[in-house]
Amino acid sequence: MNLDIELASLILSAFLFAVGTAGVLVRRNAIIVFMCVELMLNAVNLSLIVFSRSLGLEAQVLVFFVMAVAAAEAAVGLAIIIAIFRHYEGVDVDRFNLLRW
Amino acid sequence: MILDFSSSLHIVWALLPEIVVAVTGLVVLMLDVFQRGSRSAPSAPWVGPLAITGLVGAVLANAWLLTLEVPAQNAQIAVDGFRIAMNFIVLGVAIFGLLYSFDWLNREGQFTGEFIFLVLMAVVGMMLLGGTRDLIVLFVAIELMSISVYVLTGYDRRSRRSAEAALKYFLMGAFASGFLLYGIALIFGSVGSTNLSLVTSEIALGTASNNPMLFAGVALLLVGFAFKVSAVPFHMWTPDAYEGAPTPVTGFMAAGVKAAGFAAIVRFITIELAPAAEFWEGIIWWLAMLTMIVPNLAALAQDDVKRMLAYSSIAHAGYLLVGVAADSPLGRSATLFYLAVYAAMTLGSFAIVYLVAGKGDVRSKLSDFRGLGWRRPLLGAAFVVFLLSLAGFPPTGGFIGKLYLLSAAVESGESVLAITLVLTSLISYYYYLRVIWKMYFEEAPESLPTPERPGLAFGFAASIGALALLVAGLFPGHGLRTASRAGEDLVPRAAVVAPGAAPSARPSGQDPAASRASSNVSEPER
Amino acid sequence: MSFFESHWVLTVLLLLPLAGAVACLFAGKDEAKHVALVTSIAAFLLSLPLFWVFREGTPAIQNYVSIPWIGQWGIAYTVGVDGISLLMVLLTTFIMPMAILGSYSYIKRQEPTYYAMLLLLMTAMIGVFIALDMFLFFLFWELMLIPMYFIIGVWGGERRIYAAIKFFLFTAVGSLLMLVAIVTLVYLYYRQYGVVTFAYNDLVELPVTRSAQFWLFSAFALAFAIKVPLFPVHTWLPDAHVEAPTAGSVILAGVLLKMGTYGFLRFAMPFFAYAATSDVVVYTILTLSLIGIVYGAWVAAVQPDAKKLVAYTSVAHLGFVMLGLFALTSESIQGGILQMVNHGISTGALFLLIGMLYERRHTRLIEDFGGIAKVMPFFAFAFVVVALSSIGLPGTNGFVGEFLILIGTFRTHPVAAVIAATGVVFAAAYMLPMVQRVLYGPVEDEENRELTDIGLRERIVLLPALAMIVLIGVYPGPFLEKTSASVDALLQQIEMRASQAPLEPLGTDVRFDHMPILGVDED
Amino acid sequence: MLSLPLLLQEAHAAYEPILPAWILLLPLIGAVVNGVGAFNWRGNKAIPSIVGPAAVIGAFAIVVVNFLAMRAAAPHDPAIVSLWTWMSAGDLRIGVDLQFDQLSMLMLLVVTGVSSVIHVYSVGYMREDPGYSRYFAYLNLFVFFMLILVLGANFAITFVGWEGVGLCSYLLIGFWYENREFASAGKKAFIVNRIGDFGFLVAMFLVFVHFGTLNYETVFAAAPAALAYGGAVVTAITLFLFLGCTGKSAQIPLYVWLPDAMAGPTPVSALIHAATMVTAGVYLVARTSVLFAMAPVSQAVVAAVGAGTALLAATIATQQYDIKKVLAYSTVSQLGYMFVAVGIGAYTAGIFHLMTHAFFKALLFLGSGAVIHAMHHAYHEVHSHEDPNDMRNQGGLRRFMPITFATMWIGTLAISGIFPLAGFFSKDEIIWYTGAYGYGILWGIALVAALLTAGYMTRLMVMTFHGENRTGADAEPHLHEVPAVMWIPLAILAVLSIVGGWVNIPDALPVLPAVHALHDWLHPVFEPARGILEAHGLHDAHSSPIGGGEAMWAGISTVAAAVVIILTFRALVHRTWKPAADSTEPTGLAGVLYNKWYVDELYDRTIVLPLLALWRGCWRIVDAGLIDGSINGLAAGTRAVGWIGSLFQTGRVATYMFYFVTGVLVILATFLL
Repeated sequence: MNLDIELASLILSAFLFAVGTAGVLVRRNAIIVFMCVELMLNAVNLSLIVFSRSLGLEAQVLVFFVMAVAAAEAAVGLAIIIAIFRHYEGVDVDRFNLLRW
Repeated sequence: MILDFSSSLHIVWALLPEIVVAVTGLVVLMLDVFQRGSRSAPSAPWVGPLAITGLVGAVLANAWLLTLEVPAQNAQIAVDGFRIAMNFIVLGVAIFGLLYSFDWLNREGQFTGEFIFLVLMAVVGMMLLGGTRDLIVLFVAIELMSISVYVLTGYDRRSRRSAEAALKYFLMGAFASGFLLYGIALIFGSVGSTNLSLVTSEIALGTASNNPMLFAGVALLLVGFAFKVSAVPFHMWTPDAYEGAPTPVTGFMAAGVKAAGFAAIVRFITIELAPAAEFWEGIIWWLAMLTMIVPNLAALAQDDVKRMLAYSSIAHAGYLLVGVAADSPLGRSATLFYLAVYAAMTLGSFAIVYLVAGKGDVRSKLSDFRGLGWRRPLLGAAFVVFLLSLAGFPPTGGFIGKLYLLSAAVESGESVLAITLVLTSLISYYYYLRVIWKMYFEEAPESLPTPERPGLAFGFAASIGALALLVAGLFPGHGLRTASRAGEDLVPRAAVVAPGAAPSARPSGQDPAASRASSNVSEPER
Repeated sequence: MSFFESHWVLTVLLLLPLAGAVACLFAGKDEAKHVALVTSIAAFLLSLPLFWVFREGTPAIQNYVSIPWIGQWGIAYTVGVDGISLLMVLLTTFIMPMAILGSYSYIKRQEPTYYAMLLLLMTAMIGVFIALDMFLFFLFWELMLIPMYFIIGVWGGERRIYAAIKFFLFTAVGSLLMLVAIVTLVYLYYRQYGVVTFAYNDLVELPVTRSAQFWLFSAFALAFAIKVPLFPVHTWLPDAHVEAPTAGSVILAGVLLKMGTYGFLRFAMPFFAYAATSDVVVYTILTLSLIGIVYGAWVAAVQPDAKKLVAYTSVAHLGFVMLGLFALTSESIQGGILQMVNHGISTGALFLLIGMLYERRHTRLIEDFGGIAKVMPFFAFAFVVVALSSIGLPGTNGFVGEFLILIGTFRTHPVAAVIAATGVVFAAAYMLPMVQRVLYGPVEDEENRELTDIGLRERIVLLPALAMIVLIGVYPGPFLEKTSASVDALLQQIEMRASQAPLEPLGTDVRFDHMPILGVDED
Repeated sequence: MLSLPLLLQEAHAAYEPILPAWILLLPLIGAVVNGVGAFNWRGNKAIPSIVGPAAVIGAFAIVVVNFLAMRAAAPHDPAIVSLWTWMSAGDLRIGVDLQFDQLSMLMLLVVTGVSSVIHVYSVGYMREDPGYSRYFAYLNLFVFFMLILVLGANFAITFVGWEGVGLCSYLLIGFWYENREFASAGKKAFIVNRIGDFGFLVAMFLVFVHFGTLNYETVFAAAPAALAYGGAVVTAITLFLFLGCTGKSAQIPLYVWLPDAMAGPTPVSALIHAATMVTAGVYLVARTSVLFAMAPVSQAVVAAVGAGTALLAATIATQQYDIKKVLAYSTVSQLGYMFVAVGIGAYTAGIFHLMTHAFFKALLFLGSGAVIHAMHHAYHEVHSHEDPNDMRNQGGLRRFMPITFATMWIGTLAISGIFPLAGFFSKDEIIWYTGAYGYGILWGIALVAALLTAGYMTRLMVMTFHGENRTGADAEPHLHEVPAVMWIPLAILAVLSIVGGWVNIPDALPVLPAVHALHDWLHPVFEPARGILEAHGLHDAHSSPIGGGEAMWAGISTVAAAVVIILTFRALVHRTWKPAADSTEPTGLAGVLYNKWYVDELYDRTIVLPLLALWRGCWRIVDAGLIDGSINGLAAGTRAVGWIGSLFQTGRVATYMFYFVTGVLVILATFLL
């Protein structure tokens, strides 16, 4: 029983991505939703690193970019969440339905 | 001048327009940081003109790109007619978007340099999106654009709607980015390179057709783009974000983000991933169908003009997807042309909406447009032009654009798409005409205030926009020629040559007679 | 060569109303109508010499001009007239001054815009009739909708918005599908010859395969049928007619409806001759026309609203025209064309008359009147003459057209002609009761007692129409001579093309034999 | 312009119509002048009084000159005057062509002659009417169209006149348009006539399709060769033509408009609804005699319908109280005779009766007009609203109006066929030929109807002129004779009613000289038709169906008529009628006849009302319901779908993401599964 480590890692990555997606779908707290998104990004990072083992360093470069972008996204995202917290006194995404239909 | 990408400096030259915009943005930001301004006035009165100047500079730089010769297109950035045309469109969107937004910023007392900075950064992202050939750059560009636009959406901090829109857009956008990124990773995993032009042979060899990982990658990449251009069913954020965002931002988003998104789809999906056509053909076809039908129906139910226009802009993504689905030079040219026209009309429409809506963007209901045509005749006339163009009615650019898309669909044998295009346009007539009837057929009650007179920049932008649409409707020859050339002039995959091989000529550098007047339709048997 | 034989007269004719429209916008509230009237009369005077300058006996297109426009797509500004379009152009320029003068006291707000819209409409209508490039044609075809939409929507009656939008959407359904068909036709031409062109003269020579002809013909036919309007897509018409202001109704009935029949004659039939002459199409259209004739008359007969009644009579009259066109005989087609002119004049005049009543009483219900002949004798006279023209009394124009249509139809489809001839009876059954209830009987309503007979301006509006009713009725020769060569050539053309329509796409460079009908007269 | 003697001289060479266009133009000019006058000098009665009659008398004068010229030349072929090309399209060429032959000349004489008399009469009759000028405009216009009808050299031109006279009839019936019923009567006349015109139209189409032309000369010349004798085509053509005739000439089933048409002024009834227009159908059959001769079925239909109408109308006439209604049904009945004549092929007899009928029926109508004029005047003086037309209100008028009384008796005797008045010769000829050509049943009907005619006419005379006056004590002193301008026309017509029959006296009658003037005159016109008939077995039987020769039956019928007159007179002269206001509606058979066999009601219930219901249904159910309903429904449905669709846009991010993920999964599934 010699599971290919790359395949296993890819499956893990996919699993993590799925977990992140599921988290986004089921959680209502905006911050947790956002953290789930971060989880998805990092799941992809895992894949990229696996790929880079055989396919080259480009993927690792991309991973760095992803991390940087994620940081930027976090900064902006948290700012937005703060802004909305001021209006709604809460971060339950289900409550934000002023805009609909 | 001949570009040779073995020299890093030449890469700077190739990126000159983007660099000009980015530098302008940074200068504006710095000015804003070091200037002390009151909260209700622009931090520096001349940041606006400065930004416009920078953008005009970028336009010039972009035009300069046309003069370059590129023997070997092996950089991560393409220097071809398509990119240059996209740059023009995006820069135009930026210039007009800014001109339109000054009135709003002044009215709302929120004229700060960061607004302009964010717009310029988004523009840089958009431009890169239309030009890059590398998945890494693609990801960075798309995030640069998106993050700037998230912030712009929530720019009006006093507004609950703005905040809500920003949060929704941000969460959805980040979520979509995850899928996009996963797609990139899977493609990379399948073909071993992020620079798709270098992996030609891999797919062409035929290993693709039963490669689920590649398929999943392409599909997820497409989903990421579809989200950006708000194609159904990935469009759900659009009406909310568009409605909640400050109205000038909405126009900018609707025009710019969509243009950039389509540029990416055209380049990455239909060109770079052309050998994987079997994967995406069907998807794009269905996206086009759904994106034409669903929002047009939903728009019928809207009584808020801004939200109605939001649905309408989704519908236009559907029309544009027809051009993509045609998957031909004609289709790409049509998409380009329509994007330009669409940008002009959608920017103008949203701008007029905010003018009518008044301070705080409160009056954007249909009933608030009653009697507008008689109270503000010029504004009304301009709006009529924009709406008719959106509806695709002659003699406006919108009509020519739709005709262009239609001929692309017919040429590719996509008659179902063609007929859906016209039938959904028909549905759209109703809600566009409804605005016109409110404006002209119904009297304004006394209680309804007359919209204030627009400022000089607004007036200039609106008149140029409306006139341009009419000119594009009546004398589209030049525009069509340009679009046709640009649509055919995408760096082809086959043009990638090994270093040291004989330079191949760029299509656009060829004898102009090659694109003679009658050759707008490509070879019939593709 | 005089100006009127030259290439430019049509272009000037096209631009003149446009310039007038702009002038109206800048004119004062009270001057706009005068500007519009002068413009329209000038256009009429400009177009009138064409009637005499026109060379009869040749189907060639005259006053032809073609200037490259959108080279990319092979689109050119191509205009010209043959006998058929000449009459339509003249009808337009004839009706417009009447419509404008008839609006003088009817329209009391936003006059400059109103008159600008009327003139814009005029340009579009003339454009439709003279365009010989499918793009140009479509441009004018659609352009005409916008001013009409405004005219109905802004200056119309109570349900004007419903009517305006209904008018717009109905027409748009057809035109959009026609657009697809045009594009397909252009593409087929390109596939055949490798050249992109929207030129009518080119496209008409394309041998379209038989199966494709049916699809394309259907798309064109739908667009035109809605405009005509054929049963059952006629229901926009009563609403639009009733709600439009007088001038709007006059133009709708007088000119706009003719675009449908003209479209069949000019485009749908020669382009897709095989489909147009196939049994299934001919019988379908003949059946619908017959239904239109009979049904239109029936429904008209029970209308309480005078304007609506007249609107339904249009359905019947245009049914006659369609019957004539698709009977495919020289007599019936010429009769159809003449009937287009006749209907424009008579029904236009009827709407003007009803408008005059409406201006005075603000009601159009037939039951609100009665005994009007007593208080408005000249009005009654005009009303009776026009009504008689509408029911096709010999000696009026209506008879000549209907007679030619019926007699021509009888040659190819006798049963259809006999059924259509019952329309003659029904015409009396709807028109005379209205005449009686409006004009005759005692004056019972006190308000009606106060009515003043129509004045000088209104008489001037009506007199040209009355004169034409009698003139065409007794001496239609000059009008028929205009169309005879064009119609004969068209028929030959259709017959030949129908027989030559290929089953399979042909190899490149196979064209229909060239026929002089579409040849351009360069002299 | 050529002088008259010169024209007459030339006429010997060949007949050329003299001033043909002026025959038409004069009445037209009169109509235009009077029409302008109706608007512009409404109060002026002098101009219409002169222009109106003068226009027609002028036309009459030209006609007389032409008649003389034609008689001198005795041409065999018609003279055609082409004015201009009317319609020309494809193979169709229709000229505005006038045909001058013996038949049209005779008709011209009758039309312009009787019209002249009636125009003069109208000057007196209409003098008080505010629409005086308008009246003459219509009347002139009528003459114009009637002349076109008569002169048309092809079917289309005849049709112009055909519909034109219908128009004038419409206008004149509804002349007093402020009375709603009168206006309705005009409308009814027009619509019913249109049904007939439909037949005429279809007949024209058939003719054109089979002959390629509508010109009489060409068609008649080609017909025997082009069409099969008794074939479907010629039968169809003639039957459709006859449908037109039943409308215009008030035959079953379209006769119902004529009695109502009495709403018009009485001179109009005399001119249009007795003497000229209603005979147009007879004229048309005579004109197209070649075609009818080729279609035995149609001939039988024409004759049978004629006979049926003659009898039906005569029965109704016996129970009417309105003096004009009696005359109207009498006219219908007499027209039936004419159709019997032309139906059996006795064309000359038909035209002969047409002519004599024009004289005596015009006389009777004008006489009744005089009565009504006097009655109206009397009632007007005392502000009574009694009906002056109702014979129950009249009676004993002979004392007040002796001239009218005398002339009307002449007319009554003439129409009853009393020797030697005009009606005797013409009616006798018809009855005789009916029997002689072997139409036994029709012959019997014709005889019975003739006796009924004598009966109801006597009843009319008795009720109007004999017995006690029932006008009312206060109105009675105001009754007096009409002015000269009205009684002189009566006198003229009375003379014509006496002598009018002497143009054609059969050989068979003893004592009298045989006169064939009319027969010879019309011979060239009817020769082809007679030829066809004789070739197909028409023969003169020289005895009636039940035996007896012409002279004997002529004697029998005139004696029988005289007996009926005497008996009726004696039976009725002492009877007392209550004035109309006090009378009750007749019951029993009299009631059925009084209500005209309830035909109007029958038409109403079985045709008019169901049609109206159908039309309303078309509008409400099909148009507003089905078509508009489905279209509006489609629009509403689309909007509803849009509204429902927009509900998916819940505003909740989680929902959006759910759709997003669903989309992704669907896409992946399409390939991976």
